[in-house]
Amino acid sequence: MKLAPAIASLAVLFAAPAAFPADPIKIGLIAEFSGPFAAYGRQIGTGMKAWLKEHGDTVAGRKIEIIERDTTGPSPEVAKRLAQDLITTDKVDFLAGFGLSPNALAVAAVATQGKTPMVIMNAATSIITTKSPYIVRLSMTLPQVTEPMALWAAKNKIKKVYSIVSDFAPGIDAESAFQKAFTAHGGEIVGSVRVPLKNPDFAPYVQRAKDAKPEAVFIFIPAGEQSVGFVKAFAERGLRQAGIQVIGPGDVTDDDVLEAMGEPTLGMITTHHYSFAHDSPQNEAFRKAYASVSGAKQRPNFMAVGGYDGMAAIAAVVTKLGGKMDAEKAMEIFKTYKTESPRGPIEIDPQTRDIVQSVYVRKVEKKGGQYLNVEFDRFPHVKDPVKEATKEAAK
Amino acid sequence: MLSALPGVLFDGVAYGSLLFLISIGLSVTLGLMNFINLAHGAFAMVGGYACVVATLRYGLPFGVALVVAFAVAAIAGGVLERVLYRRLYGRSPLDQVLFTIGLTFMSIAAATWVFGSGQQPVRLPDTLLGQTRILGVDVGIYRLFLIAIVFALASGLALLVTRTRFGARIRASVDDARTAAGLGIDVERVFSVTFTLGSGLAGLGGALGIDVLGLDPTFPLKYMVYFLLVVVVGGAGTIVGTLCAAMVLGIFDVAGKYYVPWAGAFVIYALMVALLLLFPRGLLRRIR
Amino acid sequence: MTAALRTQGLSRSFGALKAVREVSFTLEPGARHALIGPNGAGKTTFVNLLTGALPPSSGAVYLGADEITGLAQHERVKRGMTRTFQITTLFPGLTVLESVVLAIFERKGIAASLQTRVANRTAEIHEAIHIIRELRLERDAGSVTRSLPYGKQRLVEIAVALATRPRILLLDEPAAGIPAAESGEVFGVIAALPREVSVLFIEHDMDLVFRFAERITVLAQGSILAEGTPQEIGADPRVREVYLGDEAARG
Amino acid sequence: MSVAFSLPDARWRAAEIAFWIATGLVFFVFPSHLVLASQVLITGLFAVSLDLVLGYAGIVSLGHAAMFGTGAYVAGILARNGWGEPLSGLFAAGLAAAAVAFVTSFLALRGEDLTRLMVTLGISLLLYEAANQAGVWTGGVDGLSDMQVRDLFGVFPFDIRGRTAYLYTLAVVFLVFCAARRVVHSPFGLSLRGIRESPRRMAAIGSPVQRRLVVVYTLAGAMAGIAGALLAQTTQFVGLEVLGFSRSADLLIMLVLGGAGWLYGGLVGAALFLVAQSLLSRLNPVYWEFWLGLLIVLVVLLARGGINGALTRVSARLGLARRQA
Repeated sequence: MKLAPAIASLAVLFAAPAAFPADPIKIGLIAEFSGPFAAYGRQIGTGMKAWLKEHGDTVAGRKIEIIERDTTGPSPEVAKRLAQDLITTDKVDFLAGFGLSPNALAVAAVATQGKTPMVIMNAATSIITTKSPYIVRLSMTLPQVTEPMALWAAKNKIKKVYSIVSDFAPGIDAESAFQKAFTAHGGEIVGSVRVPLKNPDFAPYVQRAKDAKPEAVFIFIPAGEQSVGFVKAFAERGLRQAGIQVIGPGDVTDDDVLEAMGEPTLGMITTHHYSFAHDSPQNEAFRKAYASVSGAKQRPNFMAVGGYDGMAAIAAVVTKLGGKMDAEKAMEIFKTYKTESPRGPIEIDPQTRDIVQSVYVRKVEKKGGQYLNVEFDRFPHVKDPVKEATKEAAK
Repeated sequence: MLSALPGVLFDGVAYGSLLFLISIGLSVTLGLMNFINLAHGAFAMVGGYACVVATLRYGLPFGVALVVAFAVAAIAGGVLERVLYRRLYGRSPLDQVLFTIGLTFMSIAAATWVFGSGQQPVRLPDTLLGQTRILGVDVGIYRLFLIAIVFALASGLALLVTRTRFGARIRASVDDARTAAGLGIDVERVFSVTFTLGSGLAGLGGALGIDVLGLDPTFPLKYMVYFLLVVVVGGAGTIVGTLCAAMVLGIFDVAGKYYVPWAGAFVIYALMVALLLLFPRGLLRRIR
Repeated sequence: MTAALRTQGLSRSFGALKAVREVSFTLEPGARHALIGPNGAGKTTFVNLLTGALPPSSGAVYLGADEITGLAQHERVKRGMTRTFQITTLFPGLTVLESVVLAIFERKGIAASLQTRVANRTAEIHEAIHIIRELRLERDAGSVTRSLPYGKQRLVEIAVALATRPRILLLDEPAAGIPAAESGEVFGVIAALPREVSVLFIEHDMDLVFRFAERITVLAQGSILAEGTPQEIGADPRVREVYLGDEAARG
Repeated sequence: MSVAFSLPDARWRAAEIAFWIATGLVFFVFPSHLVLASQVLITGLFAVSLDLVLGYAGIVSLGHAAMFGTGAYVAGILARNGWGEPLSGLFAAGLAAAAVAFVTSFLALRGEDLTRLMVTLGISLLLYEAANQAGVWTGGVDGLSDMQVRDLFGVFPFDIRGRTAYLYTLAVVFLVFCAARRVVHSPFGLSLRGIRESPRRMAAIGSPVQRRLVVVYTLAGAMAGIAGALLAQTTQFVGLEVLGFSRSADLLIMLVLGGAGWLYGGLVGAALFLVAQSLLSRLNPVYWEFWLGLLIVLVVLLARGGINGALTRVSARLGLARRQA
């Protein structure tokens, strides 16, 4: 059973170490293709392919080859093993993907050891980019999209907020990012609760929130059955009828799940960096390319755009390098990367290698039979507030 | 806080009903047939998808879709029993576990292939949406509906097992297959029918549960712990025991989440361990 | 001389059912004592009370001069009381030799040892082989117990019991399920045991009881109906009525 | 002594020696798959520890990850807080896991099979939640990174190809395996098999059954902890999943796949499961679970008594070891 890879690896040993121009640029895509987070891998992978579909798969004379590897879910040891194999055996030029933070964090050290640029296409924990000088993030950080929510709420006369977050590290990040900014601008948190990660019934928590009589409920929970459960409970408990607004980062109205949740999501206000409904020629082209690659009626969401933009950034780097790979130079180019993405203008902060982008305020509306996150306000040029705070403290 | 108690109790009973619905099929196959069917969740998922397809693609009413869900899961169960499960009745429990886990893996990949990895939309009829006021307590109509179904189902099943000739045949076949066969009972058929019934119930539970639990291909693994928890705490094979366990776990879980939210995640597991230590053979031992 | 084993007013109820009531019983050293009685007389419950498998509702058990009522089962075995079961209770997946060696290890208190290896314990292995030879099981020593015919399994049962080197041996229907021809053989082995071992056995087959027992206790409805030598019991009209009459009617 | 009187002796058989030489040869033959090979060995050791509990003593457990995760976190937390020496880290992890096993054994060993299954599962899920809550120590869901594992013996750094990690893992796994082998061949091991076959009879020949079970559960816990620590040190990362349900469930699958009650079953099962998973997910990253499921189903259906049966027949021919069902 092990013979084939053994022969392959022997072949690799005898192959010339440096790349001929005709050799492909290899990107090792490490993402969640099976298990409960399978949607992550699918979105990211399809997003990358959408870019290739739109722009062709040859960059600076070299073909782009994506090698897909499945982490099987949140499984750091598998992610790390895949990264090691991709670097030592497949000799990839880039690592990419990473839907979940632990998988990205476990691989960080490998990127450093193997001197391989690592492009984060979703994982949103702030600290990730600090773990290796070879990491660049093209997605977002959770505080980055959460803080604007607090600013918007404070500005729009929402005074009393009840906070519901999932009881895990990202949830706690979102909770503290929101509370800090919201109270700093005169808002009041009338109550907060952390919900277990595996929680089939939201009714008691939503009831608690309702009993506290806030003007709005701030919510952060991972997209998927958790947000489905929350939205059902929200509708059933009649919070909308009681005049309670739902606000939060865009995960709860994730474009991928929005249709499945349907009517009860109408009117929810969220802040996020990408909406399927974003109105721009770039997004139009992206949606078209995505549809032609995926074939299904599944919508691209923020992870897909992360994959797309990550691929675009890699292509831009390869082009500037003239097809001759060099990790150090590649990182320097990444740091000055700036473009107009389907989500709007984005650039990389050269100091932190993290993304700087517009964060939009959106409201769920029904248009042409579709539920959409319609953008109506925006915060331009938002950096990761956690790293900004660290920089401030260092001064 | 105390004023919320009636509402919390109602939610607890409703959540317990949900737990009962998704577990009862397993209780039937595990308790009555002594077969460890970890692929139970796969049958529930089949029911869930059948319901979604029936309502959204064919526009059938929800009530009809529930019947379809039961039927499709039952047929799937019946066929698999014929072709595969039957060969494993005499095997060790570990073989049964391994086999049914293998089936679960296959069902997850197959569901991903057919339906994609995303969440499926569920549309309840308008009459089941929203809340109504009963005795001064706001209660969800769908929850009320679930509770009603559960009590109908539980009493129906209890009667079937304890009062009917078919029930007597099941019990005889389980206790001693050889003697039962000697008495002229077609044991093979009894097991087939029981397994089909258990699968159908799983499908029904899946269809009724997806409104709260959501539906995606990992459903069978994601909720496996919950099925097992309810069935084992209740004592395998007692309909009433499963009902009691579901209610106790449901009420305590909801009350815990409402009154001591910081301990939310611990309540149900700690309760399970405590109940199992107090009642190692389940809340109610098997009905004889 | 103190009794090998004695009970004082021993009782046990299961709910409303009084399975054993107020039994005061004495097993003399070196006895070959039979416990008989109709079905449901409480014989097996009584043995379970003796071994500590069940706690009594009231009353006391004495081993020699010591009260052992509250002692755990394995403690009683350490003090020299071993039993066999009515339904064969063996180690189906172990070989005969392993089963006997295991019992010897337990007796010698080295069964918890991680220091040595089983295969190196020649003294214990030799002792086990000795016991196995005594029971004429030497040809089956390497066989997995599960694969043996039922009669042989009953002998293994006794071999395992003997390996604990009991001073008191409690045998619950040692010949149950064995063809009549072989059951005599089983009892022959029991009778040939050294006199240091006091034997109490439950048995249904009256031929065997009267052939091998030197003393008989009759249990009926949980209490002692009669006790005496085989001749006395055979002549007792009450015994005939409740038990032998029953037997005669059946025969 | 005649053949009939032979007992399973503890001498190393040729096939066993060949097995371990083969694991050593992996280093030279598959130099690019050493990370996978290390993880197979670690998982294999974890499965061997479950085998002591399940295969030998007959205690089913769906919560063995509790000890594995404890070991992983202890090694991880030590290495993050400046105690990066790997060997002492392993030792500490083994001790901590043994302590957890000892304490929880009083809950886990009561009741019947299904009860035990759920109680052990409940304990591991409670620990999982506790680790999630204790984010300051464990990093919660984001995992524990920043482990500073020092060079082995102060000389060999853990390299990206996993060479040091493999040899280190192989050595530790081999030594712990030898210890497990010793347990199995000791009078204690025989008494465990007695308990598996009939706890009632064991009590009747004077064995303190419960105490024996506590001992083996604790021993196995220490082994699981060492396996967890190995994973933490070679990955230099600890995720919350070390305590997860699927960690325990997959382990049970591997052990049953490889054959319980036979020590090598854990190693063989882990190798089969993980290599199949790795190959299949390479071929088809999205739907590989189907083929893995099919493999498992076929093994149960075709090899009478699971692959256990097949392995027993093969191993009997090879004289690798003897196994009773």
